[in-house]
Amino acid sequence: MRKLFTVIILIVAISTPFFAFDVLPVIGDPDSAPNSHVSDHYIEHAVEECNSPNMVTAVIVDYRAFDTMFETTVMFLAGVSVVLLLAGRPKRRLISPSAVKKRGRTVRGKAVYETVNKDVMISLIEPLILIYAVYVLFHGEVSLGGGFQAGALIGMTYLLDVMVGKRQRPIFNLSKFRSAALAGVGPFIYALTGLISVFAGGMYLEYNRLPLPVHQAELHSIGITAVEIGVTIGVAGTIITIINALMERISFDDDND
Amino acid sequence: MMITISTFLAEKGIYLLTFILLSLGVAGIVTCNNYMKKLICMNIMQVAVIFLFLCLGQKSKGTIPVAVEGLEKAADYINPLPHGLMLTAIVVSLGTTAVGLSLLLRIREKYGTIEEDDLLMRQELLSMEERQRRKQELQRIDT
Amino acid sequence: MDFNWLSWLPLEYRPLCAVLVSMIAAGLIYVLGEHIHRNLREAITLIASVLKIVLVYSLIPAALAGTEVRLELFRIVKGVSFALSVDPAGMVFACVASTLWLLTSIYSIGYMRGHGEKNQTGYFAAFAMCLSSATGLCFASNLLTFFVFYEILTVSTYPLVVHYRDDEGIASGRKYLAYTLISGQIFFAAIVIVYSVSGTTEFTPGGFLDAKMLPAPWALIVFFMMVGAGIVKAGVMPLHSWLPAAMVAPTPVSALLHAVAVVKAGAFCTLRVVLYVFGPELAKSCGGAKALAWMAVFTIIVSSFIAMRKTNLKARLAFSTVGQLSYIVLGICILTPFSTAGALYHIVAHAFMKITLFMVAGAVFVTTHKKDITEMVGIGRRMPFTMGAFALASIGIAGFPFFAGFVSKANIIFGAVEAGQPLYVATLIASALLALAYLMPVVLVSFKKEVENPEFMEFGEADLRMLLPLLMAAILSVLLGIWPNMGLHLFDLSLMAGNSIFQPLM
Amino acid sequence: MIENNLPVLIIIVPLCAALLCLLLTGINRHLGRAVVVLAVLASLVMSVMQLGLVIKNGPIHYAIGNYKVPFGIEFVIDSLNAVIIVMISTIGFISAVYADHFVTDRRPLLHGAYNTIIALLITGLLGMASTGDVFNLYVFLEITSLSAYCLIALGGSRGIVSAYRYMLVGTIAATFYLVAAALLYGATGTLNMDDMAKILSSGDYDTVMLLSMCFLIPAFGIKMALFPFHGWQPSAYTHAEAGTRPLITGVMGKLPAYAMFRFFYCIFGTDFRYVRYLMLALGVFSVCSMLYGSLMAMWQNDIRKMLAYSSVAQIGYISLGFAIGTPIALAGSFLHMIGHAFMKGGLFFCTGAIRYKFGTTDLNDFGRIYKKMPLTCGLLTVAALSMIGIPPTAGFFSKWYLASGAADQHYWIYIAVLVISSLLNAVYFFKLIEKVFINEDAGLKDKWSRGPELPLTMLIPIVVCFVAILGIGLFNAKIVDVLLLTLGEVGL
Repeated sequence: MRKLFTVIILIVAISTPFFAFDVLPVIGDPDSAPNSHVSDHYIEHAVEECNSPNMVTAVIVDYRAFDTMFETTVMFLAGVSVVLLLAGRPKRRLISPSAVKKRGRTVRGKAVYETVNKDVMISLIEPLILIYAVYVLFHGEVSLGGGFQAGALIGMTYLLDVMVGKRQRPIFNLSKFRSAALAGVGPFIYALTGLISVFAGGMYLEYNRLPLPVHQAELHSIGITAVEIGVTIGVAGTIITIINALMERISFDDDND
Repeated sequence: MMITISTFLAEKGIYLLTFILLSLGVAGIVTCNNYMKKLICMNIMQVAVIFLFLCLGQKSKGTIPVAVEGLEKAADYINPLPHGLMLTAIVVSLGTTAVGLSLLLRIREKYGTIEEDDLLMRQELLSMEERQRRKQELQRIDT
Repeated sequence: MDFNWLSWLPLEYRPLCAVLVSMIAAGLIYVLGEHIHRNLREAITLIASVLKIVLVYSLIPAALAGTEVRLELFRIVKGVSFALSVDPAGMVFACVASTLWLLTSIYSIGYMRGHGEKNQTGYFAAFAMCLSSATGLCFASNLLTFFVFYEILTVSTYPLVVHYRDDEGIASGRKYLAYTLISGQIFFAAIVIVYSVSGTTEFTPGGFLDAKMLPAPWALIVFFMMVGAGIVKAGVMPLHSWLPAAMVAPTPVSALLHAVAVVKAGAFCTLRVVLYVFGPELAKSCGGAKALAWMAVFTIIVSSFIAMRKTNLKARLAFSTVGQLSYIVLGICILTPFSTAGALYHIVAHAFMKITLFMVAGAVFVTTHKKDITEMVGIGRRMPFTMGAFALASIGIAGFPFFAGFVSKANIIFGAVEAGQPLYVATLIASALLALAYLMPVVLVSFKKEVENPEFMEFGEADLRMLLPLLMAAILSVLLGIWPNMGLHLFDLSLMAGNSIFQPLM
Repeated sequence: MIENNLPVLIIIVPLCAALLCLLLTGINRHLGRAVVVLAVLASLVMSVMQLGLVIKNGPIHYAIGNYKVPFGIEFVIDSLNAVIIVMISTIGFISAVYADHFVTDRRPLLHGAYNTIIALLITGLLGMASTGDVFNLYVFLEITSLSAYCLIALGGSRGIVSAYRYMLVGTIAATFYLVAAALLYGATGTLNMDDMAKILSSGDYDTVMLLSMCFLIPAFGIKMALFPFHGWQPSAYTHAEAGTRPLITGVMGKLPAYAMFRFFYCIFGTDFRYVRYLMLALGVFSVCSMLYGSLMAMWQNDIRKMLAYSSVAQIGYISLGFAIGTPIALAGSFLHMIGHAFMKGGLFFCTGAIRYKFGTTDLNDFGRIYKKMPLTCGLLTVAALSMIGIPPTAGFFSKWYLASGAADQHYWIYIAVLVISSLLNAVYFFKLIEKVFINEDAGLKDKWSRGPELPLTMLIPIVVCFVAILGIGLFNAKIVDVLLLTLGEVGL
């Protein structure tokens, strides 16, 4: 039954492109439909309309900013879901260190990550990553980069921190609850940026209408930056939340099965 | 004939690959017995769609869509829209995978297995036990 | 009768009020029933039934005068209004239903208390709901409004059928639902088709469909899809078997089913479909009327024979109902003004006579706990009034002159003669004799001199709350025979309905 | 200001509540939930205002960021989705009120997260209903699905497995949707629905429409649990978390159906070459769905499973309307969408209430439960009758429109299937009514102290559903008028 199903799927799927021969555009054709209708507008007007040389950034946080807001929300949702799903205590009890000693095996013992030099990590590499994250965040509209990457970097910093330091007490000291709340605040900043322009009499997420005393072109930059900050906080919070939720459950003794 | 095939491969061959990737993913989800493998196949499937979208945005002689002095024509940059869209799709697939993995963790904890047939058998056993217990309870109430 | 004092309520709102009054009563009884004293609860029923009678009777002058009373409340679906209107045919049924509700309520109070029944609240609520929908049926002026009330009637009768909540009750409840819901859904499909081909659902005397809208085979199919709902409820064979099964319910429920609302609703539905939707011409040309008439003839004869073989009094009466209802169907299908008037009047006549019979059966059961005819030897000596009423009603059912049954049957026979159908005439006369054959033995047995069963000596006459209604019903059935137009002009109304249908043809 | 931005505010307000819910729960245990409930109430009020505006002034086009139409994301609110948004926010509000009783773990983190996910589910549903952009629809679809996976997984150990299976199948659906979107984007170069419809009708795009149709039918079929794609649904609906089950079962299946309508009737239009095949395929699926769902429901002993299978059948009614395609039949489907949301939601509210009070969902335990819970059983009866299609409840009228649409197009077989399916419905719903009112008392023990029937917050949803079922039934002509404002132009 299943094999038959697979064969059918494969046949259908492989034959689809032959049927779609006329339908799909030639690869790399500059005049094909997806490359001409809407995208030309984005390429030609992104700089003047959004004040952002990076067109992808212009698309995701300005033209289609609404999508990205919900994308961040999806991140948040995933974090909350993981927390909610992994809330219960693990059933299996951890093997106690004394038992380990007795059996003479390194079941839990000193993991590789605990051998890393803490001082180098904490005082040198982590600040470096954080600085880089901030750079990526604020440079997103000009060149490659953006909120997601920055958030991911901050999350990675936390991961390093957790791995290097003692598991129970990381330096950031963000509990599951706090990080999850933080992950919610990020998209909220994003939503709020949109709401401010509504209160100022514009449409939702209309950066032109932000009530700030700066030049029109600057407003888009400010709007994009505000939104990117929201994304960063959201992503970082989510990653930290997931790490926290997982750390509670991981027992590092999975090698026995 | 050869020319048609080579033209086809040159112009649209990439779509064939993405569709094969897609169908491998779907087939894997349907046929694999192991839930983890199913999850991996799910990711393969999503990646296939991402490729498909990115193929649509490709332009020969186009550069990355970051505005540079001197290049102002639309033909000079590749299409930024699919990239923007796929960023969203990637994040969504990431979220789905996160939820899937945590579900898997719970399944593993509860049933001790992530093989589908094994799991279904255990579920059956559980519900049979439940029914048995219920019957006994009812009998106790009757007597 | 003078209803001037009611003039503050506009004429067109009265049908709606008549429907609502018992619906509100049903709601009140269901919600408050368990929390208030039972006398208070029964008072709600009685007050509602009196109000309903007043409202319905007050519409008679308008119906007689032929003034149009019509209320369009809102659109029930796009293109069709929820419309209530008063016409002679509906008026006849409404008068019967509302009058008998009062009698049955008084009787059921006596019966239910005398018998110590459980779940009386649900019983009275469902009863009121049934009557509400039956009144709605009478006044509904288009098919869809009609169908709404028809289905409410189906559903609200269900709790009455399963009243005892034992296995037998559940089984007969299921049977009842199976028959009525299936036929109802088919009715629904037919309504959709009719609406689709004709664009209207408004009842018109003489019908609104013609052969152009429904070509030959379709006309017959749709005819039977629609009439099916009516004849299932009216218990025309071979679709009758839910009716005897529903006998497990308490006797007042049987009385309601058989005499007041449900089977009459079926007969009324047949009337509406044949004469107000299809019209005499299409019904005749598509062959549906003839087929239906022969089904009715078959039912009349066979049910009488079955009735003779039943020894359980209620079962015998049930089969008698099956037969008598087919008179109405036959009268409708003869398709002449007189037979139609006769059929309509038979709704009245049969209602009063059959309710008497059932009330007697119930009264006997409550007083003596006897169900079987063979056990009733000599009971008439102890309960002379009760069994006297039974005798009167039996003679009426058989169609003796000066009884209500005579008026209606004579009209149907006139119609059959007029239509040149001697076989129908023969059937009607034969069935009258058969009716005597299965009902008179009960009377004779009960008045036998020697009392076989010594325990009868302890019983007296039935409880007054049961005796009064049944005597009234018996007396009314005699009076209506002598004076068909008594008070309510029911016979005139029936004639008017018959004439209005056949007017366009003449 | 509010009036001009209604379409987006309806979505943003519950979103903000969801995002802040965890933070507020940290401040005060009840604050988070209160904010979520108030936000959903606010969007209910706004959606009613929006419906009024749409009826008065015609469709609202709301361009987010004030970009010209094909470049930015646009919300299009016409009379169809205005009505559906009102439906979603009503059910969302009552289930947000209701759900709190089923939270077992009241640690602030979990309690807050639970409310967050409910609010996000409502947000996603509202977004799916209002968006006019193909890709935006995907994002909302995923938000809805992700929160649904989570809520289903909260329903105990079986819930986890069903959530996992749903997740796999649901992701296939989402991916197929994306493939279809890619095909359409590749052919038209735009993502805006109106723009896409304009381009598709301007030239010869029949092949691409056929191809994307092949992907869209399974995609939406899976998400709405139409017959051959329904595999995930019964266990997922059965084991979903009790408090939000009404929302999941009542509303979640409807939105993919709505999206399907958007694609097939608003984007593809009715004059493309393969529309007959599309309608035939949909018709076959829906007929199978109606019969199979009802037949399976008859054999179930667990009320939740019975209702889940009955959902398969009822979704068939909705897609049957799409398969018929006249404005009247489409209005019937939409009426059924709205009505069924309240019926199924109401039935699950009752089931949840019974489980809350007595801890059972086995039909055999329901004997004469009406004495203990008269109001709940009143709704149970009305909703069951509505499912069967007894007038004057909502279910009858949607069936009427479907059937009269079918009669206009001479699809007699569809009328026959409608009749058969409602009779099969009658079998199992009268079984339920029989259990509730007639069968022997099973001697259930009340888990809570003897008091009123239910807490007030659980009675509100029950009363609202009761009123809604009868109200939609009695005033269906008004609703259909509103629906026909839009449907009159897109149907056959």
